[in-house]
Amino acid sequence: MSLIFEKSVPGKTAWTLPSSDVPAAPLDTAVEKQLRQGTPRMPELAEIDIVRHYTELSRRNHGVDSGFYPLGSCTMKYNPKINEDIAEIPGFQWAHPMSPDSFCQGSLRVLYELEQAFCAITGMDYFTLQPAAGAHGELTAMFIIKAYHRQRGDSHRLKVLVPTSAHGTNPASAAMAGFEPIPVQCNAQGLVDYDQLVSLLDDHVAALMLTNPNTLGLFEKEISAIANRVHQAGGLLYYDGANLNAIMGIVRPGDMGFDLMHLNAHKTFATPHGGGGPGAGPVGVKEYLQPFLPAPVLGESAAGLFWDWDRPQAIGKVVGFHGNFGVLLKALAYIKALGGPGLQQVSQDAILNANYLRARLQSSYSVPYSQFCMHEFVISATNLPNHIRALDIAKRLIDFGYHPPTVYFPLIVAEALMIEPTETEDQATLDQFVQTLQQILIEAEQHPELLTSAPHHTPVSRVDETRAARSPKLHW
Amino acid sequence: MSLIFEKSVPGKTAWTLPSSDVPAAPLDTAVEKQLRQGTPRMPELAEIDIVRHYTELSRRNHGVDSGFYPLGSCTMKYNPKINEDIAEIPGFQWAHPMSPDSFCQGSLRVLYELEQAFCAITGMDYFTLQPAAGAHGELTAMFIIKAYHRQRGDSHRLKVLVPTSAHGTNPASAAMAGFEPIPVQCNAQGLVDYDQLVSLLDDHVAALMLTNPNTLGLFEKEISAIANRVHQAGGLLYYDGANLNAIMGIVRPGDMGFDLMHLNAHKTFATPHGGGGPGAGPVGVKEYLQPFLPAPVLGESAAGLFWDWDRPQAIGKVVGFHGNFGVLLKALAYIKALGGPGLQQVSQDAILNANYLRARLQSSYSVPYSQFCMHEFVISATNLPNHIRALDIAKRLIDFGYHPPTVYFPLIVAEALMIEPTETEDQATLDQFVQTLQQILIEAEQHPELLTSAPHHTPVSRVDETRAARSPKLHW
Amino acid sequence: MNHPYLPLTDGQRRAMLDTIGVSDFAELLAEVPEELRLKKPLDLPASQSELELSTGFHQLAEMNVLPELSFLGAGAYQHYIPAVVNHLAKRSEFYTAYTPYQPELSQGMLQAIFEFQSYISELFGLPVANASLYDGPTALAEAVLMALKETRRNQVLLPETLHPSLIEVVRTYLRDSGVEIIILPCPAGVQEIEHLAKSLSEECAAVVIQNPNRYGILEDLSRLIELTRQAGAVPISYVQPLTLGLLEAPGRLGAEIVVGEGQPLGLPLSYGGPYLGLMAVSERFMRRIPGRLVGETLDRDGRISYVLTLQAREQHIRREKATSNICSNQALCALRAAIYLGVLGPKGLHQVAQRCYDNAHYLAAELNKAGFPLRFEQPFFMEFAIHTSRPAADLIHSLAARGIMPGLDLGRFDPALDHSLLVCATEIFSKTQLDRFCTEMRDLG
Amino acid sequence: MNHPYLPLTDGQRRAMLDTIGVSDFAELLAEVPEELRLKKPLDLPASQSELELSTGFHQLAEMNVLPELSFLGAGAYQHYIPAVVNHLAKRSEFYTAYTPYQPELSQGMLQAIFEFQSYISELFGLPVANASLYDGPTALAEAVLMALKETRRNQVLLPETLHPSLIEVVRTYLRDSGVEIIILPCPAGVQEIEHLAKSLSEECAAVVIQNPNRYGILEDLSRLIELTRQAGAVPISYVQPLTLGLLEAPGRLGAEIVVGEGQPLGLPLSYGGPYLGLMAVSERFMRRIPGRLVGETLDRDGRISYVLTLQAREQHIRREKATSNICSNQALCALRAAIYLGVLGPKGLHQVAQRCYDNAHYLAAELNKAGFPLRFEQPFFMEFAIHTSRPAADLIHSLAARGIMPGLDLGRFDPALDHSLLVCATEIFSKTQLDRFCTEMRDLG
Repeated sequence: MSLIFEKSVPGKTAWTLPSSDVPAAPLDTAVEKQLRQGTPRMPELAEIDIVRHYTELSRRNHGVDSGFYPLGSCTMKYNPKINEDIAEIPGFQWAHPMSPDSFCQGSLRVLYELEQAFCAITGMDYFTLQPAAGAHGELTAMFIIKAYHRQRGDSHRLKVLVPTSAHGTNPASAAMAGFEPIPVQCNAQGLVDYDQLVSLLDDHVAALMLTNPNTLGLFEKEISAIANRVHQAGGLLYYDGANLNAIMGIVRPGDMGFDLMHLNAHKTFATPHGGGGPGAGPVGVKEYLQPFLPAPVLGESAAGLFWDWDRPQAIGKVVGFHGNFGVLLKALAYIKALGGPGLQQVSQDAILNANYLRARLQSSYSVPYSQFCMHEFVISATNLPNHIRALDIAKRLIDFGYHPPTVYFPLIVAEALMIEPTETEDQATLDQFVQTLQQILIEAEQHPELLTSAPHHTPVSRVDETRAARSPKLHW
Repeated sequence: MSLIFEKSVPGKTAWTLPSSDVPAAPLDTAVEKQLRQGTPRMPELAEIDIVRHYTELSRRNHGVDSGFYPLGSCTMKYNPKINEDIAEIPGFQWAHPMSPDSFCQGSLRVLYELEQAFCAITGMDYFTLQPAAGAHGELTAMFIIKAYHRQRGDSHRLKVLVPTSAHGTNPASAAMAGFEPIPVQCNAQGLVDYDQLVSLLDDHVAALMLTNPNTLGLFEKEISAIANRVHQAGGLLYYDGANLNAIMGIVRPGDMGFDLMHLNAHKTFATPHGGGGPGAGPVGVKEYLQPFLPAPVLGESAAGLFWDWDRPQAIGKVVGFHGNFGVLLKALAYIKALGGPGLQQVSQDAILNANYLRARLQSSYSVPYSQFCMHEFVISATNLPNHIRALDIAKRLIDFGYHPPTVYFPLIVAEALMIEPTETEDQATLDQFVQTLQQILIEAEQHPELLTSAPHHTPVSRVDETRAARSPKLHW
Repeated sequence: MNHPYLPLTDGQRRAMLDTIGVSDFAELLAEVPEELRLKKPLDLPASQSELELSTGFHQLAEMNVLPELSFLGAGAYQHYIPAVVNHLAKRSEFYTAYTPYQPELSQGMLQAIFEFQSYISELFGLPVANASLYDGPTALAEAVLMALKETRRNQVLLPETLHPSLIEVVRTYLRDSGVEIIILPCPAGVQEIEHLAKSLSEECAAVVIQNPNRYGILEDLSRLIELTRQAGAVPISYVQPLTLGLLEAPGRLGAEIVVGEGQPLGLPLSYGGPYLGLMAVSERFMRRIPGRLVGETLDRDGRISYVLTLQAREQHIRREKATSNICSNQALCALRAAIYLGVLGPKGLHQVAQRCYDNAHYLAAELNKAGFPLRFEQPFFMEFAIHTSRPAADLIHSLAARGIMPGLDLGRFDPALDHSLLVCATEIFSKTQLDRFCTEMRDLG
Repeated sequence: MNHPYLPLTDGQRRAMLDTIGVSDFAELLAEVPEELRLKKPLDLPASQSELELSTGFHQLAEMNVLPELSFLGAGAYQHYIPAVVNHLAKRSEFYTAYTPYQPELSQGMLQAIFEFQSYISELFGLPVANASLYDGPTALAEAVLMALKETRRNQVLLPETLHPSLIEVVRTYLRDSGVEIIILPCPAGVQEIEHLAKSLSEECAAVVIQNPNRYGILEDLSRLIELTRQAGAVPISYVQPLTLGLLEAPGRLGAEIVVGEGQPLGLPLSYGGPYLGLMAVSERFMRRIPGRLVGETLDRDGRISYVLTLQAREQHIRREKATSNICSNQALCALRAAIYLGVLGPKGLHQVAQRCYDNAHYLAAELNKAGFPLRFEQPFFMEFAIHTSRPAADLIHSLAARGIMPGLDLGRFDPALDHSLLVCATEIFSKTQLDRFCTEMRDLG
């Protein structure tokens, strides 16, 4: 469909402003000098044009409300509608981030309650809610780790161990904070190679980054031993909370020996991710790391909650204001809706759904690891007939109304399809999905072109990604 | 797609209620006696199931936001989004209709301002906002006419003249109020046959119902003469406001000699009709009919606005409370957004769009009347090749993303397609529509099966209406 | 003129006039007699920007007094509306559509209405429910008209325990029709069986029973229906649909037409509208029922699909011979009701009804302790009348100053009841809130 | 356990465990060491119903004080948001989607972001805009990192006229990196040309100019950029995007990286987030830019389509060698900004900027008459600092009691400015409102 710019007709307008009785100010010479030359190339449209344009765009997009979205590692669960309404309460929506604290006691209370809830869920002692996304939380954590070692006179600790199965953000965050990421291999069971890990531990190691369950959906059962060895070596244990949805009410990072962690509000706590964001990546730490949290932190006095800026060891601010408040608010509403037993059931159902899918698929597809999975699992689309690849299966799934699973991640499994059903799907949905995947296997045998030419019912057919990158056209 | 009932899984829930510390009341014997036996057959679903069900249903529906909707006589114009937000302001949304007037001054002010605005636009002296829809307004008006003649001792006036081109609601409303509708033919110009009309006037005539422009989109230019003759004969002149969108700021029913009228808020004043309703059908009258308006009417005193119930000649209430307030509120917002010149431009653009489409189509399609039209016009799909009918054209238009025009109305034109573009479409949309209609004509010649088998891209193909009526299945 | 709602530009207008072949717009008005044309601009305030609209209407809304706690019911009820109702009903494919005349393009709305009909049919216990009418009272008026036509009788019995606006609207619809409306006095707050028995004759076309009635009291519905049927009249039942979470479907008790006000099913109070007229009827009224009906059928490929059906009843086909003049209904409100009922499910429906019942009975008992005895010693559901020592109108103003709307001054309908207050307690109240109300009443009463 | 968010029923759970072949759920946790398992329930309040949630959060929201008139800006601005922005961005196909990894299923969001990039590219005057970053300050930090890598220099110059949080976030990102951050003092409220000239050396990788700056003052942007370029450093410009309705695109003045806070483009204040980091860069930074990029391409049938592109920069491909670790961005906020800019169009953008300018200048003149002179005698845009005879903090509390938030106490950043107030006037104010503010200031000041 046409770009909005192509729909422009000079003279149309969708904008109104009250007529003003404020006198027009003569432009200052400074402004005169900087005055924009020419009119910016923006569309001129009436309100109906804009409404139809975006309505049509929306109909060319798939969300959780449109159907099953088992995108592994992204935890595409249902986004409760009440949370959207709560975030639109004017008292929240129009609170200014620079208002004096006494004006914002409601917003501060939301943040305070959320910190408490996150501590309870994770076993951490303190949280900062500033980081705007998961990767941002990782980066914040890396800054904290750096500050911690510096304060101990351990500034030479510049190595961060990262399993090869880790999300790409882990090594990237470590590097961005000035660390050297060191890969740790996985063993045949899909878990961290303990021996290699131990062999890498020395007094240059700042931390180990780990997600547990890992990106294969497998629980790192040696976690206590790992934690001990890392701590003995003077390193810190960092928990990538991307997979927190698997463990609420079951185990806590704080109890597994992790020193700090981030979590993803938009994954585990059901806040909409809106086509790529916003998210929120709060960082939790144990007591001894609390001095390094970004300033300000929330304090409580007789006069109420306040921002405490007197934080000499803080790593500094990581965002302009207080983090993605609107996202955090929804996370708190979600937690309150479920309560403790509800969150535990969330994780249990996520695990049950994943194991059910895994059990039903393992007769048809190759499941590389034999143990029960947690909230997600990986199948490997190798040795399929007619050179069918994971991507073909993914694209063919689209024809049946599904968003495909994550493909080609984690990198350690060939032709990986990473499936995370989440707890917000029921058995009937999973059964239909299994049936579809089985049918696709038959098609792969009998009508492979159905797969290689898929998808068939989408507004566009398979797009040429190479062409896009070869001669980038990035704007109208 | 499945019915929501078919998706039910016992044990699911989408509903929560706070736990209560109010003691459970023992059921009274009277209640015991009336207790429901068995559980009602309603679905048990989780929130996500409901959300996906209605999201999918919505995607199987076409609205103005989805594309051009030139449904003649229904005035499918753009529904401004701000009006939806205004109607959701809690102060409006939670005002109770039985609250004392002093609690509802805001709502009363809205109604008062709207009455004033309607008077200004129509040239009537007073309005009631009670009627819930256009046909309901017609019925209310018929009751008023009846009360008027009764009060004058003219109870024998039981005939109501209705042109054959009129909306079906006109004769139905007259009949429902106990009148005998008498058809008046149209002449070759598509206008009321003046001579026949005059010949029907006698002292049994209660009123003439007329819409002007009429349902052919043609202006009844003899209206002054008609009004004189009807009045001379002791009858009243009733204006069906369905076509008010054609005349705002141009002519006024009150100035054309009409004694009373209704208007359709959801047509002329852009309030959403929501798949068939709600609407609002306010009725305006000249001074001498004011005593008969439904009670209560709005009064103003030093203490503010109030409902005046002391209306001995009133026809009585026509709805439970005060009419479709939420709809009326949006109508007022629309009027305020446009102001007087804006509303005039609305009608001018509606007329311009209709005449433009008419001019561009008349080389391809039969246009039965030669004069310029007002806001809509009728083409006649007669003499098309391969026995193609108006319905086929309508169904084929669906394939191109259009909602078809009204078909087979008015009844006086064979194979009628009644096209009302409204003012909220621009030239480009109209040009594309013309091009499509021209292409369809070529298809009718060359590939008639494309038309007779249309639509092709909808969730269902042409449905069997006869089957539905033969053995009605009206519920799950 | 440029305006956000008017996409035509002056350039387009010019070009279009050229295409039409006229030199200016006025030429298009050739058929409109010059002397009729408006000579001055419409007398309306100037066009407002969206910002002004928003500000202005917020100011108007603030002129309404919204109490913190309201116990006002009397035909319009504040129930909790789950968030999904609005999110889904506000999908623009629904709310910017018209009546689903073209089924292939309207399966969404048609199926939603078919499902709505199924809910109403089930709740009311009758096989044919329509796609909605304007509101409860107009639905009742249509029901009465149907009964009159079907029985060819000429008299209607209306107990005094009907909500006043029900009686008023029926009166309006029947004025001058020659139909006799008999109002049955009910001094005890219910329709007495014996009195109905005495009043029934072979002239009676219909008896209307509102249950719970205007005072929230439960009528002896089964027996009233039975008597009515015995007399060959049509028993019409009028309901608050949420009470049917506990109470038997009137159709299963023998009512032949059941109507009601659907506002409690997910619609805001909105100062009285848009609401939702509910109607279900027995087989014999299927071809008389007013309003739209959605039926199931098949498409050319044999797929189940939905379509407006039995249109031969309707005005656009039958004109003056139609069963009713109704055209617009309240489809969007029906959609909301369907979503609401889907959220409730059978258990939720029962729970809401039970909670209303419990809350109302707790409140009545506490108010009694506080010195406000029941006005009628009759079984009630979620509304009840209490006796007040001060005039109810005074009490309302005193409590309003403390943020509470205590209910309806029954003196508005019946001067003899000017020391009576009709109090409603829905599921939205906690015990704390009910207790607060009682405390304030004790203080001020 | 049944819960609206959990569609599995106990029956399904049982059947699924059977299919898996375990007798109870605990068996699935075989790999989770027993000693690590949580022995007690999570220490959280009980589950709340939707009604309780709604009530509870409304109560929390009421604990915030919302002034009737607020002149607080300082990095977050209250502009009017047209109704369509929310209506469209709230379409669930948009907000319940993830990053558009599967282009065939995501053309809606991809095209919307491509259009967003086009707007930003045009407004900023640079060829490559990304799909958004977290917020303005983090976008600036990323910009600085890019400049450091590209120039392989090791020093950054930051004028004191940058908003404090910009300086703070850049400091956080560069701490311990070995990069030297030099803060340039600006006692006159602007970066003086001569002082920058003196400070620039061959070590400098980037100079950041916020325009209008932290005091709302216009810097001499062209000359500062020119000087920076002459020194071989990267000129980075930081903008409030709505000012670009009047002001020249910084890219056209020579800035090589332009970043800014996109909140003014249709996002509510929301206590500081989610906001919208904007970034556009010159060609040479195209393969260094952090974040997602949407590019145009063709599908197999030759249709124009959109896809995430140049992903080789990104962490999920390049891991530790990525240009940034960014993964999530603020796509939904970018969508809102695109809709907002579409509503404005070129004329609306100019109008908003002009109205902000006019309102601010009228207000400054009136406040001056009322005894509050400008703190800096410099040209400003829509924000300005005034001198107050009482401490600004006191003044704020006095005015707040009358429903007005007069601005930011500049003493919060700089104790020397504790008698200064930073006042912002956007397009939302009428003359009456501005006059009311001046009157109240005169009364209390």
